[in-house]
Amino acid sequence: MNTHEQTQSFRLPILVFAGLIVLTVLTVLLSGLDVGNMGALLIAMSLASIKASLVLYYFMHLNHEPLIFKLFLGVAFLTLLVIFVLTFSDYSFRVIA
Amino acid sequence: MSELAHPIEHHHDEEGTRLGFWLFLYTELFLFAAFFLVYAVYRSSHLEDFKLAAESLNTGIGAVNTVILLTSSLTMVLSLDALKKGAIKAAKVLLMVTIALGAAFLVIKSFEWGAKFEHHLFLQTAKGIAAGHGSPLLTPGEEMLPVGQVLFYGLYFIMTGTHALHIIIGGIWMLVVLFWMSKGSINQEKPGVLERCGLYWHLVDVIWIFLFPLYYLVA
Amino acid sequence: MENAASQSYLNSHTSPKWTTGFMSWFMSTDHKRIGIMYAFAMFSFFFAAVLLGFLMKLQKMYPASSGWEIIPVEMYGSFFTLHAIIMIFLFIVPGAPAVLGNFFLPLQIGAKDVAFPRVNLLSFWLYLLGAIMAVTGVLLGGADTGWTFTPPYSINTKTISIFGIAFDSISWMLTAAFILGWGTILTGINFIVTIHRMRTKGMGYFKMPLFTWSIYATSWLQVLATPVVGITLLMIVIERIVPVGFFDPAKGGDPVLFQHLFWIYSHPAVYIMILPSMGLVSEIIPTNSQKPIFGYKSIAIASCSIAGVGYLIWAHHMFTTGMSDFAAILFSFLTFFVAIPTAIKVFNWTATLYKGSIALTPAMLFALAFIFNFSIGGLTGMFLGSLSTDIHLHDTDFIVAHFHYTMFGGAAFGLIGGVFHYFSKMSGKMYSIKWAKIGWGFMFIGFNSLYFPMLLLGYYGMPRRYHTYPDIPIFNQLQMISTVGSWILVTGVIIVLWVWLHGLFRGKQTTEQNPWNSSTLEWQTATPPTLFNFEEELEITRDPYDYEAFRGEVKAGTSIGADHV
Amino acid sequence: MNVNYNPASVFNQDVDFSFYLIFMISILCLVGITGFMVFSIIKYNRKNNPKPSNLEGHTGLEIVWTIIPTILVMFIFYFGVQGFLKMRNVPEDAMEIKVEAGMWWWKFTYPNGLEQSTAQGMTVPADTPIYLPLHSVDVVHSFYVPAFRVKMDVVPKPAGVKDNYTWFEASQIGSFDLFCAEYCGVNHAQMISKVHVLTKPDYQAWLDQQTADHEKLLAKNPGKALTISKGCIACHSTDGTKLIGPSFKGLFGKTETVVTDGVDREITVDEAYLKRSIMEPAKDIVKGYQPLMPPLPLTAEEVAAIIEHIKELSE
Ligand code: HEA
Ligand code: HEA
Ligand code: HEC
Ligand code: CUA
Ligand SMILES: [Cu+2]
Repeated sequence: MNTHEQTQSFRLPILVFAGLIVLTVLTVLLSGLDVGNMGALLIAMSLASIKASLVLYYFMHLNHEPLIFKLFLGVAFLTLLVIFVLTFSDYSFRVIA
Repeated sequence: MSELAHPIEHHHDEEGTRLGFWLFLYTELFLFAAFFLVYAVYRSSHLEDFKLAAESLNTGIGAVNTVILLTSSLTMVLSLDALKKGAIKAAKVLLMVTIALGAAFLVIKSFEWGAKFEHHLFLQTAKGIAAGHGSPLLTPGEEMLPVGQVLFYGLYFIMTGTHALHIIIGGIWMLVVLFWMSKGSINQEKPGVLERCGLYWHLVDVIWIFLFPLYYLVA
Repeated sequence: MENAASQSYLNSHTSPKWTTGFMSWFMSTDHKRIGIMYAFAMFSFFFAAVLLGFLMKLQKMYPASSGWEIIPVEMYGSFFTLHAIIMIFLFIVPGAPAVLGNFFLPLQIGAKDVAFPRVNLLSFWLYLLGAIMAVTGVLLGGADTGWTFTPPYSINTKTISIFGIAFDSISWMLTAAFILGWGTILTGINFIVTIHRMRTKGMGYFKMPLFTWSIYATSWLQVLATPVVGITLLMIVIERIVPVGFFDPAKGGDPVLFQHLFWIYSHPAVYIMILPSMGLVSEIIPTNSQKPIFGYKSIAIASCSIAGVGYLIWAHHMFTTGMSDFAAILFSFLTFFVAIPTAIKVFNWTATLYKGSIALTPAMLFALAFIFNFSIGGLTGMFLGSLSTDIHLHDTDFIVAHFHYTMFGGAAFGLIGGVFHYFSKMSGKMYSIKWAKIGWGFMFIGFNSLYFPMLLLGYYGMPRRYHTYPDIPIFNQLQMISTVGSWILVTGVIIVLWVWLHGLFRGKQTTEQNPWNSSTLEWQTATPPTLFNFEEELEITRDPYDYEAFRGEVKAGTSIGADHV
Repeated sequence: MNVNYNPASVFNQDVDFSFYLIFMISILCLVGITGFMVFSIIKYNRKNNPKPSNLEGHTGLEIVWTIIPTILVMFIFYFGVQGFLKMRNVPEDAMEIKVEAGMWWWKFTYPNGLEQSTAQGMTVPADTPIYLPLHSVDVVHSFYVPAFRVKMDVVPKPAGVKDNYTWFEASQIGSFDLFCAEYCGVNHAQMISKVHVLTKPDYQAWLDQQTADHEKLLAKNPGKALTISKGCIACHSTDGTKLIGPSFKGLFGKTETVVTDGVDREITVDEAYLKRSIMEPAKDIVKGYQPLMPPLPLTAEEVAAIIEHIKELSE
């Protein structure tokens, strides 16, 4: 491994880390905005998803893994999505009181 | 009869092991997903109570803990990196820092929990509800919490509790890895265990990334 | 001296040095030994549950007014709960993957073992621990919640105290189910990685045998569904201990939410039960017809799409719980889509028979019975998926018949067929074919006369989980037929059990590699297989069910590059 | 006599049509598959046909048996939804009878306030839509009348959440079984009652009669009236037979063993004890019985009246 690669491999995690901190600060700041319930939830969850993707992709080295790892991740997330959406097909349409 | 080394142990398949470990991580993820689903459903039906209850949580503490966990993830990455480059010493120091950060997270968490316990926000309240208004567990004059808030605190304690449990498991695992690194069975050629330990640690981090806004921010 | 690795797996082993006899099995990481251990453990529990089922049927022979009481009314709830917990969590869910999957999956893809042999052993230990907990839980007071653990009943119901200490047997059994879940999850992970990483040279995905395909689909369900139910059951335990109110309406919770979480797992679980058996049938039918399976690719893809669609339809168990009408209609709609890949499979199996050269071996008889019973089971599923009819049939004996047709007439018949198919390969012994066929006859007739009347009973309105029933003539008549059917069935089961035990201990020793002339890879190894399965690297060049090529190889004395032992 | 499954409500037509549609499709598929299997076993038996073909599939055929089932199931789906929507949409002019369920009793409250329970069953006029809000006081039960093709779970709800409901319109005169269809504990199978369908005039006469009787009884013997309307008699007999709870006959003045907080103690049944047993049933559990009695909403006067009645029965 040459020295160039070595510095690279230190720089990237630190950059990603900086990004994560910035996003955390952003999450806290934006939570003060008055955008209604769904808006706040949407902002918070999108920021969290970006952060999670950063961790998955760089810290957990998905960027170096073969395609199959990404496919598995896709299957898992799709399933999660299905569980949430279908459960809410009940709860969003309940007649309350 | 004769005893034989297992053929699989001869040609170890590092990538396959990692693949399997990722699958294991998904099961952890789904474990939490069930909690998140319960959270989502009750939040949607008790929005006001959830917001009120969330306000009682200290955003500052949550944010500090988030930063601590993110930092520990970074040191974990760097530790693995160091190990792969043969810098065992650096790897060990970085791993120790990671463990220390995990411990710090738990200490802060326990203070937060302690404060909530004192305010009768968890079991006491729930027990009060179970036993009716005259419950001896409630201090005189204490008001009953609305059910939405009870649900919020119940979920808060169980979810952060499960998360803390994962931190503890991760911490113990890191200590074991540290020990093996000293003994030399985890080294530049065989970084697999540290790598998987790191994956686990990052997953715990990912889960916290979602817990944080859901409990501390969306108020 | 002969190399230890080329001896039968029954003689040489991979366990630690000091182990002999029982311990050399209990500590073994050999996938074949683990498979056999699962088989013994599972059947011990299974026969206990059969007895419970038999007694429940006996109980229902006469209506309440007759005073007939075989099972005391306080115990009936524990009976069907234990019956179902054993049958589902200890028998049919881990069943096919853990026994035959463990044994034959590596053989079918030409691997030396599964990817993580030690994790495999851990799965078995977890299974045993969970199983022992589940069974002791009953001796320590039992649970009468049904296997569906519906709250708030499961949260509020009291349990007995032993020696003055209140023993919460319900939490105990829920924890058992949680532990069993982890055993299953680890097996699933193991198989997925094995299939992805350890196929022998030349074995592309579409050269894998269909049993392997179905185990693959099953494993995904195990990995992605089981954790959800695990944590859900733990939530009930938590709620029994500290009153947090996840699912208890008195504390603000919604009991229906529990049902969502429970069925998110438990519906996919029914495909965990059936897919491996479908895989076995896909092996048995081409073998005994000596021709390629009809539409190999669509069967393989159907396995995966059943698993996929199976994930989208859980709330069809909840049409009467008062969930939103929108959800009810949506889930009903999605439910029907699982029928289509299943239909493809059923039609393809039947079409495989066309112009075959059919031998009615015991395995083949069970496979054909599988198709018949499972079709009834699946078609009755259509009545349940359809909204208006489900409202009437929900929680009646119709459901009970539906799932016995699928789980027992389908999954268990397929499994029994599989055991007959692979018996000699696993044990090196041959059983009595004649008695196996007689056993099959009793089972097939007994099964149908036991459960068909229950379909009618359900249609006439007989609710399930009833200890007894009011004096309605049609109920009594049908229950009577059904009970008598259970006697015929049990006779059949006893014969089959006898055939197996007799085969195992008194059966003719055999080293015949391929008694049924099957074209797939697991038959190209010694009988019983050697420790590391295959002596040399294999290379696969043809499709798994290409019988013409296979016959050529047999003539030429080579088969699939595997050396003859 | 009306057997419990004879068609007797306006839902039967839709449900039974769906049922027969699916039944016909199923029979067709099953006969086809089985027939083909039997045919092949005979025709292509190894003796008759030692040389198998190497047929690997036929795309056209496979497409056919993908598309045909798809079409068939969509029909099944469609008719299922039709029947379902009818069950979910209550007619505007429906008469409301409140249904309450507990372990293991039913209680029916009529529009005029008359209350009746398991033993009397529910009485309704024919050809009139009946709207049934379903309230549970403890666990999940299920309201099931097979003859009407009606079923809906009676789910306990958190405070403030709407209860489940269902409705039906009986089209036949007679008595029909009402079952609890969701497992709810030991006596789940005894949670059985009846739905009596009368003609409209008969119903009116019945209702007037019952209300008058109840009022008369209430005036003459309020305790007895209450044990009937509040559902006590579902679990307590007045003739000495042991049901879910101990009989009221000879209860007053009796000496018996009760378990309080896990400790056995001898007591003599007096007024104070009875009051406690009724208001806080979980406190003292009579030895030999399960702690199953629910706390029932009774006023102090009502309790006093019931105690009077229990005394009477012990004379
Ligand atoms: C091995 C287990 C197994 C399998 C494979 C299935 C398969 C199916 N099941 Fe079943 N089911 C259970 C086990 C299983 N089930 C259990 C245990 C319960 C009860 C749990 C409890 O409450 O305790 C249950 C309950 C259950 C319900 C809930 C009923 C209720 O409680 O109200 C429903 C409702 O939709 C349902 C539907 C189906 C459907 C649509 C299929 C489909 O997958 C079937 C597909 C198959 C076919 C359709 C037949 C083959 C195809 C043809 C012959 C081609 C022609 C077909 C057509 C043209 C339609 N099942
Ligand atoms: C795999 C699942 C399975 C199997 C095989 C059985 C087998 C039997 N079942 Fe059970 N049953 C359930 C799963 C199963 N059951 C479930 C999930 C419930 C629901 C409980 C609830 O409501 O919560 C239930 C409920 C149930 C009830 C309803 C209780 C009620 O609602 O009141 C009854 C009533 O008679 C009954 C009877 C029987 C009988 C007589 C048998 C048998 O005794 C018949 C004899 C058995 C055999 C003949 C088996 C032969 C099989 C082999 C030998 C296997 C070989 C395997 C390998 C080679 C690996 N069962
Ligand atoms: C679900 C069944 C159920 C209903 C309904 C019910 N009870 Fe009970 N009752 C019980 C059981 C079981 C016991 C015995 C256990 C106990 O003491 O709690 C009992 C005990 C009692 C006792 C004490 C008897 C003794 O021998 O000491 C009294 C008095 C009583 N019930 C009155 C009533 C009255 C009045 C009502 C109606 C307003 C009523 N019960 C409704 C089940 C019921
Ligand atoms: Cu009430 Cu069953
Ligand atoms: Cu299902």
